[in-house]
Amino acid sequence: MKSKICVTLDVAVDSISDGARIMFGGFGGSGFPNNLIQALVRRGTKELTAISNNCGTRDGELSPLFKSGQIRHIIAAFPGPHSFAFQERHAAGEVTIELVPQGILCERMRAAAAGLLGFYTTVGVATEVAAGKEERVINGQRCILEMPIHADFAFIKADKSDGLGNLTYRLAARNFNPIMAMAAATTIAEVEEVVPVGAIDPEVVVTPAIFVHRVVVAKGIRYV
Amino acid sequence: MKSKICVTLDVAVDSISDGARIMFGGFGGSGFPNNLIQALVRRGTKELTAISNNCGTRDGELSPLFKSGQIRHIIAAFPGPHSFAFQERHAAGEVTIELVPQGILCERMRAAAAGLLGFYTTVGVATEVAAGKEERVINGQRCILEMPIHADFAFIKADKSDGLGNLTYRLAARNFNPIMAMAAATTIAEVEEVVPVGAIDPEVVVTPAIFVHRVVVAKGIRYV
Amino acid sequence: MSEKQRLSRDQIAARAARELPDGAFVNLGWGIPNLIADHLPAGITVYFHSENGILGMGRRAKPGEEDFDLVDAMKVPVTLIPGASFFHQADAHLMTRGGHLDVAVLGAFQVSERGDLANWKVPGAKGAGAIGGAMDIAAGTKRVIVCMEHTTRDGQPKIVRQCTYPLTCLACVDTIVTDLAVLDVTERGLLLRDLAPGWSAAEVQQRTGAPLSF
Amino acid sequence: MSEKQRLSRDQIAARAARELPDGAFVNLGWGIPNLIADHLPAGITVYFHSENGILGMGRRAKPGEEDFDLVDAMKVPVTLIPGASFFHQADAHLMTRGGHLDVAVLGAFQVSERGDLANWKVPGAKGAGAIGGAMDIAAGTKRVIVCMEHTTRDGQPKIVRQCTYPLTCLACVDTIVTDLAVLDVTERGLLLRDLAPGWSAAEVQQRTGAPLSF
Repeated sequence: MKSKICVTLDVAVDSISDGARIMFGGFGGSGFPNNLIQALVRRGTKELTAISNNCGTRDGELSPLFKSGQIRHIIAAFPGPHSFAFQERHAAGEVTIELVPQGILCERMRAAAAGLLGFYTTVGVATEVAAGKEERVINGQRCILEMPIHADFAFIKADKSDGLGNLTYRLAARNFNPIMAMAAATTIAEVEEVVPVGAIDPEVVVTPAIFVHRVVVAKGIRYV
Repeated sequence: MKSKICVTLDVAVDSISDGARIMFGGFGGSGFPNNLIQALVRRGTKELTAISNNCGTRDGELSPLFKSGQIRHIIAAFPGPHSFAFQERHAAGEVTIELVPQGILCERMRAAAAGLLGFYTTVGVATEVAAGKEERVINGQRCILEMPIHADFAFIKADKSDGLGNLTYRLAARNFNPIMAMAAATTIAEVEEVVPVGAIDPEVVVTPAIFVHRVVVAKGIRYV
Repeated sequence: MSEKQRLSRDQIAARAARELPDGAFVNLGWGIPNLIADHLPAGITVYFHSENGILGMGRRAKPGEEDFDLVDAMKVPVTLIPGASFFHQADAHLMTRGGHLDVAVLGAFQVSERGDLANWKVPGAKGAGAIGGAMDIAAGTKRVIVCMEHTTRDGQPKIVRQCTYPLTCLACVDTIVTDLAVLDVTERGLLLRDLAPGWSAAEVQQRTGAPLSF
Repeated sequence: MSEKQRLSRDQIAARAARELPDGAFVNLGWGIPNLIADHLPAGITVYFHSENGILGMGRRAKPGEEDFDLVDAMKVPVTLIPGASFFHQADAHLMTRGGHLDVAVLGAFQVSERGDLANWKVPGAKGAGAIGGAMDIAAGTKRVIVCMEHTTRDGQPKIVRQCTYPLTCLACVDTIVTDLAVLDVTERGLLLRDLAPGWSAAEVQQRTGAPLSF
């Protein structure tokens, strides 16, 4: 049985091709796979579609991938006030964005994870978000049809992994990571520590190993 | 702040009226709220709609409510080979059933919990389950529209509760219980033990207190 | 003639805090709402929710006790109160959209007399805009309270018959707490429920873009 | 002339077990599939999934070690292997429907040459029927293997051009393991991949209700 543990960050991202769709976990400075992002900058993969809550901080999170021009399109809920690298590329027309309400972003990823083909929600009705979407009335409520968001890869940040890829998270660093792990075809987790198989209580596993395909140990980097 | 802890099982079910829709947790003999079911038999509430994976064992789980004639309609995935009380009432035309694929049963309850108005799935296409449901093709795949399942109450079985209603479960007794707790308007949990607020690690809470409205301590009863 | 004294941002937050029932599960948005946690009346416990997957946030972390894996939706390090829990972002929004939160307090650019909310984008502003969790929270929460100044800096009413700013959600606002008044959105329009000290109903009506009942 | 020896139920299970790759996540259905866990080839680790929220089930519990909160989907007390995890039923079926399981092995009444599966209801039978998790598992799993006897007790083929029993799922079966043969469902119809000892392709074709290629 092939081990999921990668010896380096560069090995962890070595199969990512130009044009890939990649989910990136993290929220509020916590739970971002910053080491994997740096490895992807080194790899230089282009024409990426990114799916993430926001579009980077001044220097960190997704910003290096915008600076390097590797991201072509992003699906996000809240670009963020200091996402200058994104803002510049976006203003120049080099990057396009689909802005999605945050809960709907989660739900569309979960729909992909759960094999659903679409769902109806009242969120976004009569707003710019509804543009171009099918609208109907169900039980007297106006609602719009939202489609799943699939991805080739998820880059996530967890706290501990066992040798099989069962994951736990630290405090609110959990955020988008478990949902993205479930939604993507291939999930790559950077973790603080790998523990022996059996060392994580089956009742406290947050992301079961079935959702995790590669694991690499790297000390978390944090950007303000 | 009103306490959620009920002094008796009878108090825990005292607001349930005739015609109520009630979800009942449990699977494979584990995680059934058997004490609450007995309290509901004592209360005698009639014309119930039950939502549960199966329809009772020879003597336990939902069977007492079928024997007493309190359930009028049930939504279930797998009635079960020993659900004789149900089978008798059903054959006599006194109980109707909607049979739902098990994962779709979960997903329809989750849709109710998450405020979604419906979702498309390939599950059940071209089967008896699709009868009367809207069908369409999305991305070349035939799919049907499934609607949320709401309930007035969920009867669930957990292991520990803190004084606020944060819950943990034992092993595979988790099953349907967390989903039903999220889906119902009022969730009533029977638990083995109530521990002080703060005694459950926030990272290992499975059902956050926001989903739990009443808690009652009762030693689990199990039926083969 | 100079304007009369209006409530400060902290005073607006304190007034809004009095709307929160004991034991409530509450989400606080950007701006004035984020000040509310510091103004809870004594003896009241509120379980604050954050979109990144926290229930039961306590006060902000003091210098030296920050843990940057324990931050609120504004990226501010916080603490927990006993009975807190963590969950993932999809469950956090199952709570918002699914109607599990008792109250959300949000900031706003405009609110219409029917409770339409505009709070995510200024018309004509550069950039992509920023929705965040507001649309899910506004659409789903049982009771939505808006906290804002009653008028814009140049004196234009922010409470209007019809929003001209890009909408966040239709008919979602239940109560508006401003530096001048507390208004409820009812089936018969806006009801003036409370006044800031020294202000009359007529004066508030004058600064409101929709008719008020009293 | 008496029929030749067919594989026993345990032998069918053992043959199907050889189809499971090392490290696979696998769901086993009622009937013959449920015997597979006892017939895994040496050196192979498989993570068995149960709809009630378990990954990593091990062997059945021995008398005295049963924990009735640790049961499989057939209500049988089981054990765990290292690396197991628990989750709720909706996440268990997110795994089935969402295509996360590598293999599901299911029982069947009928399978069509296009891989349509009928395994939940006998036509004309009394009662409500029993779907359980089969429809989600069949619809979503990457590879679906059916284990069954090749013919009914009265010798009718269970592998047919078109199912006459109520359907579970269209075009979901990839491989059929029976007491006579192993067949793959391909774009060009059924392909005979393996034969039980002593059986010829012609004999298997004779007992099959749809054309086989070799």
